[in-house]
Amino acid sequence: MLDRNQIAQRIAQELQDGWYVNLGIGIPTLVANYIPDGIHVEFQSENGLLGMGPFPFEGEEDADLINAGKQTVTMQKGGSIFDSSMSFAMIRGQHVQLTVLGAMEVSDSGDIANWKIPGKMVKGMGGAMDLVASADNIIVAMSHTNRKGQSKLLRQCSLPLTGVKCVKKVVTNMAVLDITPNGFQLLERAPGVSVQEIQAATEGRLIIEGDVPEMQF
Amino acid sequence: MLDRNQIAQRIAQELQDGWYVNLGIGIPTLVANYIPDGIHVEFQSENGLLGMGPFPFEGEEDADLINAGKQTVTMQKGGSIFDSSMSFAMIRGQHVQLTVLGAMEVSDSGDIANWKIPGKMVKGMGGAMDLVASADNIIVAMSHTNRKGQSKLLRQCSLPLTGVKCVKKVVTNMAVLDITPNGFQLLERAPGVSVQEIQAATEGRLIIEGDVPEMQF
Amino acid sequence: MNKLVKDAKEGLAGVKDGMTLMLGGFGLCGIPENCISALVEEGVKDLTCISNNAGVDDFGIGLMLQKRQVKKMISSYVGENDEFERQMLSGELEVDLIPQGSLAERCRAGGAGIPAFFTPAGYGTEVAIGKEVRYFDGKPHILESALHADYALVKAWKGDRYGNIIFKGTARNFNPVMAMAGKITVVEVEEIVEPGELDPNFIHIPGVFVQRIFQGKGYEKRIEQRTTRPKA
Amino acid sequence: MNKLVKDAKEGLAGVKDGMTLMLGGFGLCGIPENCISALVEEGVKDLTCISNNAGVDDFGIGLMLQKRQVKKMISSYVGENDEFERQMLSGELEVDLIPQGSLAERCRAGGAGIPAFFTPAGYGTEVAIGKEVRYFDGKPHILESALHADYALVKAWKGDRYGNIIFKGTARNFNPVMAMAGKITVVEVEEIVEPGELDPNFIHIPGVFVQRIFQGKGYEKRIEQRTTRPKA
Repeated sequence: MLDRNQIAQRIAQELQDGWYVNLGIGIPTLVANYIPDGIHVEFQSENGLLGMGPFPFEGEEDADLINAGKQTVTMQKGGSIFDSSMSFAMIRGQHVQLTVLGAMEVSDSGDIANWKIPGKMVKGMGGAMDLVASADNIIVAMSHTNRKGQSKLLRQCSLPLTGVKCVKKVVTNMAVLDITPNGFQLLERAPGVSVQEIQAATEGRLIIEGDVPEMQF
Repeated sequence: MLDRNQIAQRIAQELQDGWYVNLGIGIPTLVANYIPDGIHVEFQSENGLLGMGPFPFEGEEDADLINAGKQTVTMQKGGSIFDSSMSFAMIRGQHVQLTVLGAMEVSDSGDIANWKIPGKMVKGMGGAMDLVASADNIIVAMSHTNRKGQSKLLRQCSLPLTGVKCVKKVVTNMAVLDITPNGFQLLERAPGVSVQEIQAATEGRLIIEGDVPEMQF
Repeated sequence: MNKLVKDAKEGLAGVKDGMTLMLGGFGLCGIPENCISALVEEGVKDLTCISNNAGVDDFGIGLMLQKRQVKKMISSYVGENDEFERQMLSGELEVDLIPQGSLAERCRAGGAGIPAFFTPAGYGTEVAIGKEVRYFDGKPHILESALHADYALVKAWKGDRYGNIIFKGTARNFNPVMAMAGKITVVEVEEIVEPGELDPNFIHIPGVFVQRIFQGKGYEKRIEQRTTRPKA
Repeated sequence: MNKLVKDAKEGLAGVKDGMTLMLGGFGLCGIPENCISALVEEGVKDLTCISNNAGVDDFGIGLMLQKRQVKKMISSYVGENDEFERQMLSGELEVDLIPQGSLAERCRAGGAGIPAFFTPAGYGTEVAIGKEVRYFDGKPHILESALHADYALVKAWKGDRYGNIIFKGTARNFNPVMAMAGKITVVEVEEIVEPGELDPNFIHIPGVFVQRIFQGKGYEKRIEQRTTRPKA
């Protein structure tokens, strides 16, 4: 089973040179730590920042420079600042090549639920609905099962949806899967995890074709 | 009868301190020469300029600073530059208090025709349709009759419309008129012009109440 | 052309119970601190507040929530606020949650005279309930409407008495679109400059959108999530 | 991240007969002079050109009209061009006239993923023919759709190899919204600067919208209406 950092590391292998990328809160944020050599990507933060850099050195925090998680950040050379409508013009207009975000549930047709649990305090969707409805390329980073051991890769989402038929790929602690018209296509297994284990942890339709290789790091 | 400059001068009396104003090509442009003492207004040019100043001194023309008539202009202190979508956000969003423009015909319900004559080369409406559809306060500056002596203040426009029920006031070489639900209300006469002459030159419904004063300059 | 007022109190003259306000800011970054303090002091209530977030318990809009001044919040994300949660769960506070991009675009639309537009965001979710759906290029979109406010409370970096303003860093966020959408837009800045000092090519929001402007004071600029890395 | 190309020819690689192009500029102010020259040289034809104006007989898009490269113009105002008039009246050239504000907003919408929006402009005129009408707040509006282009040809003042650009004076006009709306956006600038030289707070169009950028040369910047006043 992968840990959070390994999930991020595997997702980072998907990055292509010259891409603009929006990373959600949680595991997705860690992707920035594993950019492959020779690949240059720019990070977009939906609160109005392109070319986001690492956290500032202690004592150099700027209250006027934060990311979408409200954390103090820095800017890279060649970055830019803009207002919220321009930020979502980029997102909605599909100028950002990749969005990585977490999820509570993903269905085998690409639906995603990640903002609301009935009966619990609802904090809001933030920019997630715009991101999933707009991006051409959405990768979900999450654990394969929830704390009760139940699958998060479902035939149909049980929680209120964030977006419909939008997720393209899921990277979990157990597997890499594409969303296809016929369900989750199993592409890679986490080191030491068997196809049978993945099958058992996947409630949605799972397509297994030929030998499924282990992930390479 | 007023000349072009006097029409402009009469319209300038309508200006109020602090207004943002868009002036069309022709007579409206001349309004800028007659701003009353103690009144400060800002001129918006729809190609992307607020705080438009007079023409530049000879030799100081800047190809990158023109007005909507493509003439070289200058900027006032406190002016600003913006793109075309922002410019029409101002106009459509009713942040510009007054639009003055010319017309070929105005109807007594406030319709305006000023962009197209069937059978003649059509140059286009430019920003006129946005301006008339958006502004709360539209004054038309024009001659009362055309070259053939026919009234330009009509019951209904005969030419293709630029906008519907939008003109609030008309200032011609003969009169100042408000558009009311019942037609053109005659407010003022040009010096030496009689109510009878105005009536004869007005094809649309004309409301004459009490004594109609002469314009004061 | 002098839009300069003395302070937040003068800037907010005319704000009444039951009005709709827009408040700029993302989290605590770029919020109109002086205006919020003045609202709390004045005690105006039953407000509808349009703001991406609702502050924290003891700062930002949280201060207004503590005094029960807010009837309804229109936001995209409202975490990090216990009193907010209490009022919401008890039904004292009405909450309308809107996707962040739709919120920004609806404010801009309000300022730009666009009454409604189609967006893909929220299709197939509860956000779309009761909204018109239409397909463009085979993709479903929902119709969203413009937002307006009686007052827009905006925090900028510098501005002049014509109302021209510029922002700094990500404190820009929702401030420009809200400045466009207010019937009365009140701007607080860190520094008032003379007309002409701001380069006309680089003014973020032209003065035409602004009705009142004042120099704020005592900015706390609280940081919500102080994240750093050690010096190498 | 290097979007720098050598010149207009390299910038326009892939432009084919029958494509839709957007060209920035208002009159002759802020037009992509180098790109237009390269298009004329390459001889690509049957183009649909979205541009507020169509140049004059011997400059700007007028040069392309002379070589019969344009099948259709989508503009708000097309005067000052005899050859244009001749082609239009003879039916060689198709012309779609659009209110200037709708043209700008339709370009922005194309770039911003808004497929359609309501505007009051053109209601009750021939512009509204065949378009949906809807009332908001008692006022009639028509539904306008987004514009897109295979290539957007943009003239900016300065830019860096990330594609960040800034504009000067009223040469800005339609350039920013068209930069947003191009599938491939090609920018010509008067000066290429190093990344970081442009203040990130004051970049007009972030590089994310730009695919190719080059330093133009030999700018004529012709003035259409030279108006002056005598020195006092």
